[in-house]
Amino acid sequence: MSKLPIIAIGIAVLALGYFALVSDAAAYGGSAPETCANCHAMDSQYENWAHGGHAHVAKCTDCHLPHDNFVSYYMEKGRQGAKDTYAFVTGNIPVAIRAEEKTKEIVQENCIHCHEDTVEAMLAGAQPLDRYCWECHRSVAHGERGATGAPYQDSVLYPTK
Amino acid sequence: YIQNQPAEARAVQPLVEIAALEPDSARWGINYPNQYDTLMNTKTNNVDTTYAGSSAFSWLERDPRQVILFGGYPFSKDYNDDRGHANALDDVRATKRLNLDDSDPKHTPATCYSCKSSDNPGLWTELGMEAYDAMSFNEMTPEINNSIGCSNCHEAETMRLVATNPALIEALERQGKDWESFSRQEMRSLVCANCHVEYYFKGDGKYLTFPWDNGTKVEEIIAYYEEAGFKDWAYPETDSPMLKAQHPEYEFFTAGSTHYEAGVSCADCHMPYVRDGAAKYSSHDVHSPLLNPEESCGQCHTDTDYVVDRVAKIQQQVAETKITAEDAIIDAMNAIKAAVAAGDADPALLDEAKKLHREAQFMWDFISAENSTGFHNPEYALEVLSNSIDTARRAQMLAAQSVGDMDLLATGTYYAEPETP
Amino acid sequence: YIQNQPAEARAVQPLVEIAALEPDSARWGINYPNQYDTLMNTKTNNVDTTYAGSSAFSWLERDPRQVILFGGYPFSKDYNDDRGHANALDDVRATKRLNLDDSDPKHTPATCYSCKSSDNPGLWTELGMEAYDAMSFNEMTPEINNSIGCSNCHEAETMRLVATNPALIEALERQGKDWESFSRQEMRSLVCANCHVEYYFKGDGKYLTFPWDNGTKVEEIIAYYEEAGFKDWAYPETDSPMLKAQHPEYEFFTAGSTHYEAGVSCADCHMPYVRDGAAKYSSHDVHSPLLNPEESCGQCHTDTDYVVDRVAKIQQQVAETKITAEDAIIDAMNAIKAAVAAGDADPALLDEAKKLHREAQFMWDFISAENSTGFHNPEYALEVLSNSIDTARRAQMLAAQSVGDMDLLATGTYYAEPETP
Ligand code: HEC
Ligand code: HEC
Ligand code: HEC
Ligand code: HEC
Ligand code: HEC
Ligand code: HEC
Ligand code: HEC
Ligand code: HEC
Ligand code: HEC
Ligand code: HEC
Ligand code: HEC
Ligand code: HEC
Ligand code: HEC
Ligand code: HEC
Ligand SMILES: [Ca+2]
Ligand SMILES: [Ca+2]
Repeated sequence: MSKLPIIAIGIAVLALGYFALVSDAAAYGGSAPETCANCHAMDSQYENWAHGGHAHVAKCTDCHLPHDNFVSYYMEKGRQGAKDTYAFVTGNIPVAIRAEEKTKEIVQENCIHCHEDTVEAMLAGAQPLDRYCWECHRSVAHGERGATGAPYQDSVLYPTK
Repeated sequence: YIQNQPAEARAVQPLVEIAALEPDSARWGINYPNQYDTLMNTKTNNVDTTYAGSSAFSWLERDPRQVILFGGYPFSKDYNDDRGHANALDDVRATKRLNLDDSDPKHTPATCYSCKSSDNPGLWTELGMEAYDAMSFNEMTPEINNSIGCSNCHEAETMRLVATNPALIEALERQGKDWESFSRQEMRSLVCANCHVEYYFKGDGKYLTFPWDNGTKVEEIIAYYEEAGFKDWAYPETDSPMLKAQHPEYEFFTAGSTHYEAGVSCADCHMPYVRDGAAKYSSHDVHSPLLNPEESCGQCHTDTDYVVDRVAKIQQQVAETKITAEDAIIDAMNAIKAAVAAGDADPALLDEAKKLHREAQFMWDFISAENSTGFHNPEYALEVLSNSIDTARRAQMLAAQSVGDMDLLATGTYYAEPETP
Repeated sequence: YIQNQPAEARAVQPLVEIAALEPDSARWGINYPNQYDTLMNTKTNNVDTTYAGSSAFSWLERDPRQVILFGGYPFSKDYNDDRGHANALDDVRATKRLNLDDSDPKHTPATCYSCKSSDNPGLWTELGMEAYDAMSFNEMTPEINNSIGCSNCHEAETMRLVATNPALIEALERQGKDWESFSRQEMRSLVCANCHVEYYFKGDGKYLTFPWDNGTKVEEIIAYYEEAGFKDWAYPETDSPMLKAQHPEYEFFTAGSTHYEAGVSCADCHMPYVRDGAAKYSSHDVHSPLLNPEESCGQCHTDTDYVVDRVAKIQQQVAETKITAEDAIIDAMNAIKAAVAAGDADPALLDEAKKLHREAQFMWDFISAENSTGFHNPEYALEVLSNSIDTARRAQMLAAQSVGDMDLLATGTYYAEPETP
């Protein structure tokens, strides 16, 4: 009874170590956007971000991870990383990847964090702001039509005339 | 990661305290100069777009069919395009639709001021809307000194958006709705519904009423008027019980339009954020978004040329279909006139023809009086116009049947298509 | 896996060489198994949507008005919804619209195979389309062994998209257009125009022709047929020179629709990219996007529930307006029948009535035979239906005038509204 958790932890540590070794895990602790793009599942988000207005000012982690303190940053990074990795390894990749509610809330916090000056009048309303910034700013994050499932060259609409 | 500044440093400090229901926008403007200045711009705006814009051009000149369609009603005398909010008071006082002879039982009531002035919220609180509406326009004139302003949309203490028109509050109540429970995004359209809605004057007290008890779709409003036995006027020579539709922007936009279903509000397009230095605020210079599509549509649609072209295309389709409906209604009206003149019409058939004329014209007018030439809800505009056309033609056929006269089936093209600048 | 793979490893190496115009898709499938497998799925698809989907349900049962509207024409006997591409050959052979009696001058020509088989590009090159179309359906049958396949859309050597149907190439040429100059995105719609277009059989040689010389809008096509003096059939009892519209998806979609103007192609919605492990490829399982909106619409719209709801709303508006038009056309048709039966009609008025009946019905059919129930171009659908309604009512009135009989002005509601599953 008392040894079971220790064995389990031991196995987990070993498995993780091996996993870390084969997967170049150190990179996943950092914040380089290229790391996210390692997963072809993230290709289109990466490409659309790279062509978007924020590429030179905000990395994936600037928007997608909380920045209120060190602990919540890494807690969330771990949670998301585990979720993404699990989905990827099991091949359980949804047809169209969509941000969860939680993800959206984190991102919204980050938009406001950087743009607080600009949006103070919006936030000062007597009623709470009940919409996401990108309901209007549809192109800021991931290209012309927001995030898309298509490869970049096919998601930017070709001129017809 | 770019560091931001502490929020406290930037919070806006009100300079003066604004009394509840303060009618003078200039006082509010001390605290909120950007909003005030942009509201004042609506005074001098004068640029036109293809189908609308800010000058007071005459609809009766542009499309003389409307003189026929509104025959016998003040709208056949004077009917102009709307201008910016700061002109509302001047324009209501100047229109030839007013009847300022208080000895005439049909004189214009004070109710006509309801949507034109920031004095109203105070007056309604003081007098109650019943007493307000029982007065004549003339009697009310001295009380009204300001055009539309802050108090029509905002609560002074909190600056939140509020329903200020009792007719709106009551219409919502009758539908079992409480505007206080509306979200902020919903309020960004609901404040416009204080005024940009279909209304009528109920009973002898000319009590301002929105005909929404059955719902806000066109057929639900027609059913409401039918049950209430209401008519705006009787068409001369035929005595058809006519209805006039007036600026049903809110009803039309919320009838399942693309943008409404996507969560877009009136303010998103007509009061886009603009910048003053770093901070952005809502432009209170409300006018056609086609005059500033980059600001208005641009944040949601990066290709503004594309969306502006779409508006042009949709408006052209709606404008042309409107003319098809107008010709059909005039045909019907002529047939009914001839049937009445004949003197020996079958009364059941003739009454049915008049009823269909009333309905066909209200359906057309719902789209015509709505100020976006269909853009606020393109599919609905065209669906309603199709029904209007079919109904008008059926009215014409019934009129012919009522007297057995084939000549009543004549069809015409009245005037050339309106020219657009 | 997690480690990124070198890009070269993803490039496809052709395994076999494919002969030019190879009719057998299975051979192409050796090189491109994903595309082949998904094309084969179209064989067994059977799920329906509210207004369409992949089963061959009968339109005549769903909306019996169409039995009346197509009276005297094979479409009144057998008219089903379309199925997936792999069934094209089975379905054309099974339809009761065929007349396989080669001794009858009205027997079905080989032309009916034109859009059903990947054998055609080879046969057209070999025989020429004139000789092909001069044969009877029966005579051609032994030559045709494959349903729609790779050679209908691709050039084997380069895999690029190509116009394969000579009728398309010639119609574009007459408009002064050369498909070879089209961009890739344009080709992603143009390949569908090999088949999803309005067509007719020109002259005794039954030469497959697209009526696009005046343009591809509905009124331009009507004008073309008028100039050509063409009719598909004569309506029984009235002898009206009728036209049948057939799947004008390409014309309708490109008539200034929101999506077309935004640069969206047929393949964007009907052949979305799907994932197979690391590879993304175009799904060749072409069917209603409402069966896989996440894949199809989700490429561009993040809120798929919203867009699917919009489709439902638009289709309902169009379906209801279609019924209004159908009732009006049947009223007109009944009036014309009665006028003809009377025997003493004014010929000029009666002919004009027939002409308007022809036009009203073609306008309605253009929207009805188009397979998206209006979604491909909602405003245009409703604009055309409005005109159809007005035209049908004017036809009815003229018919009544031609014999001076008021009874011909009767209006009816034929059958209940069609039920949708
Ligand atoms: C400027 C802020 C910002 C940056 C930088 C950013 N994102 Fe996003 N991301 C967003 C927003 C906003 C959404 C939500 C979009 C929506 O809900 O429509 C989102 C959504 C997503 C989604 C879900 C797809 C979807 O449409 O909901 C993924 C996956 C994603 N981002 C990955 C990335 C990756 C990988 C990077 C770096 C290459 C990145 N993001 C950089 C703001 C950002
Ligand atoms: C191991 C491969 C892999 C890596 C590396 C990866 N992702 Fe993902 N990601 C996925 C998969 C698979 C999904 C789909 C999971 C789902 O939605 O259920 C996903 C989903 C997402 C989502 C949408 C779901 C949600 O949680 O809201 C976001 C946002 C996202 N990833 C951001 C990122 C960012 C930012 C990075 C880099 C820091 C990153 N991803 C790195 C594979 C990966
Ligand atoms: C890491 C800080 C940071 C975050 C997080 C961030 N931004 Fe920005 N954003 C900037 C900076 C810096 C600029 C100015 C860029 C420039 O001038 O090129 C900018 C520019 C913009 C602009 C104007 C340029 C454009 O692309 O239209 C908008 C709008 C905007 N941001 C909205 C957003 C929204 C919405 C979010 C959240 C989804 C967000 N930002 C998240 C730092 C950030
Ligand atoms: C998606 C953007 C959008 C929304 C939302 C919207 N409008 Fe409009 N509105 C327009 C456009 C575009 C026009 C056409 C202007 C023209 O023809 O010049 C217009 C025209 C108008 C006009 C006539 C303007 C003139 O120049 O005379 C009025 C009044 C109006 N809208 C009020 C409203 C109200 C009230 C609401 C909400 C119930 C609303 N609008 C919602 C875009 C919008
Ligand atoms: C207190 C009543 C009232 C309220 C509230 C109101 N309006 Fe108006 N609006 C009017 C009147 C009256 C006019 C016409 C004034 C004139 O022609 O002199 C008008 C005119 C307009 C015009 C035409 C301007 C032009 O230049 O042609 C637009 C656009 C408009 N309103 C949009 C809105 C929107 C959007 C809202 C809500 C954010 C709103 N209105 C709220 C009463 C109101
Ligand atoms: C429920 C609110 C409401 C009431 C009540 C109302 N109006 Fe208006 N009025 C508006 C709005 C909104 C507009 C701008 C939209 C338009 O012109 O269609 C307007 C525009 C006008 C205009 C300028 C455009 C034109 O038609 O020439 C005049 C003049 C006018 N109203 C007069 C009157 C008169 C007279 C009455 C009383 C019979 C009246 N109004 C009652 C809301 C109202
Ligand atoms: C026609 C209706 C209307 C009138 C009149 C009006 N406002 Fe507003 N106002 C709005 C709307 C809608 C918003 C957006 C509120 C939101 O997003 O919650 C707004 C927002 C504001 C805000 C919040 C900051 C911003 O710019 O978004 C201030 C402050 C404000 N108005 C002040 C005023 C003042 C001062 C006046 C008179 C000079 C005035 N308003 C007149 C409709 C109106
Ligand atoms: C109702 C639509 C709407 C919403 C919601 C919205 N914005 Fe904006 N925003 C705008 C418009 C319109 C502008 C353009 C102002 C200008 O440039 O004149 C703008 C401007 C900005 C800018 C300045 C861009 C520049 O060119 O410098 C930033 C930054 C920004 N918004 C951030 C945000 C953030 C963060 C949020 C969420 C808290 C947000 N916005 C929500 C409509 C919106
Ligand atoms: C707050 C965001 C927002 C604003 C502001 C906005 N739109 Fe839209 N618009 C949308 C959304 C969401 C859709 C639905 C399609 C989609 O999901 O992309 C849409 C759809 C459209 C369409 C396609 C619908 C059709 O019937 O063809 C047109 C055209 C359009 N918008 C024009 C405009 C114009 C013109 C303006 C400015 C007057 C405007 N929009 C302002 C968000 C917005
Ligand atoms: C913007 C997306 C979109 C585009 C672009 C598009 N379609 Fe469609 N198509 C649809 C939708 C949605 C339906 C309705 C399906 C339903 O009712 O189940 C449909 C229906 C159809 C159908 C009937 C499907 C069935 O289930 O029977 C055919 C055939 C078709 N489209 C062909 C085309 C052709 C050919 C083109 C190009 C000329 C085209 N489509 C362009 C979305 C699209
Ligand atoms: C070679 C002729 C041909 C070409 C090329 C062609 N189609 Fe078809 N298509 C047909 C025929 C024939 C049918 C009906 C088959 C049947 O009912 O058996 C059909 C059926 C369909 C259906 C209905 C499927 C269902 O399950 O109901 C859709 C959707 C469709 N086509 C879309 C397209 C699109 C999109 C393209 C271009 C990318 C295209 N087609 C190219 C001939 C063609
Ligand atoms: C220009 C190309 C073309 C020609 C020529 C053509 N078809 Fe089709 N056919 C199609 C397309 C595309 C569809 C799928 C769309 C639809 O059913 O509306 C189809 C569908 C069909 C279907 C299945 C649906 C139904 O209507 O029951 C049958 C059967 C059919 N065609 C028979 C024929 C016959 C018989 C002829 C000759 C009179 C013919 N086709 C000529 C393109 C063509
Ligand atoms: C109905 C028309 C049609 C038919 C039939 C068809 N294709 Fe395609 N195919 C397309 C279109 C459209 C594309 C997208 C081309 C582009 O984006 O440039 C495509 C793309 C492809 C591609 C490029 C990679 C990709 O998936 O986007 C390959 C390989 C391919 N098809 C193979 C085949 C094979 C093999 C067959 C027969 C089994 C076939 N096609 C039948 C229309 C068709
Ligand atoms: C390749 C990109 C793309 C694809 C795929 C796509 N759309 Fe769109 N859609 C657009 C664009 C661009 C607009 C124009 C409005 C805008 O700019 O947001 C639009 C507008 C719309 C609108 C508003 C127009 C209206 O008439 O109300 C609806 C609804 C819509 N799309 C539904 C769909 C559906 C359903 C599908 C899938 C069957 C689909 N779309 C596939 C790009 C696309
Ligand atoms: Ca105006
Ligand atoms: Ca089908």
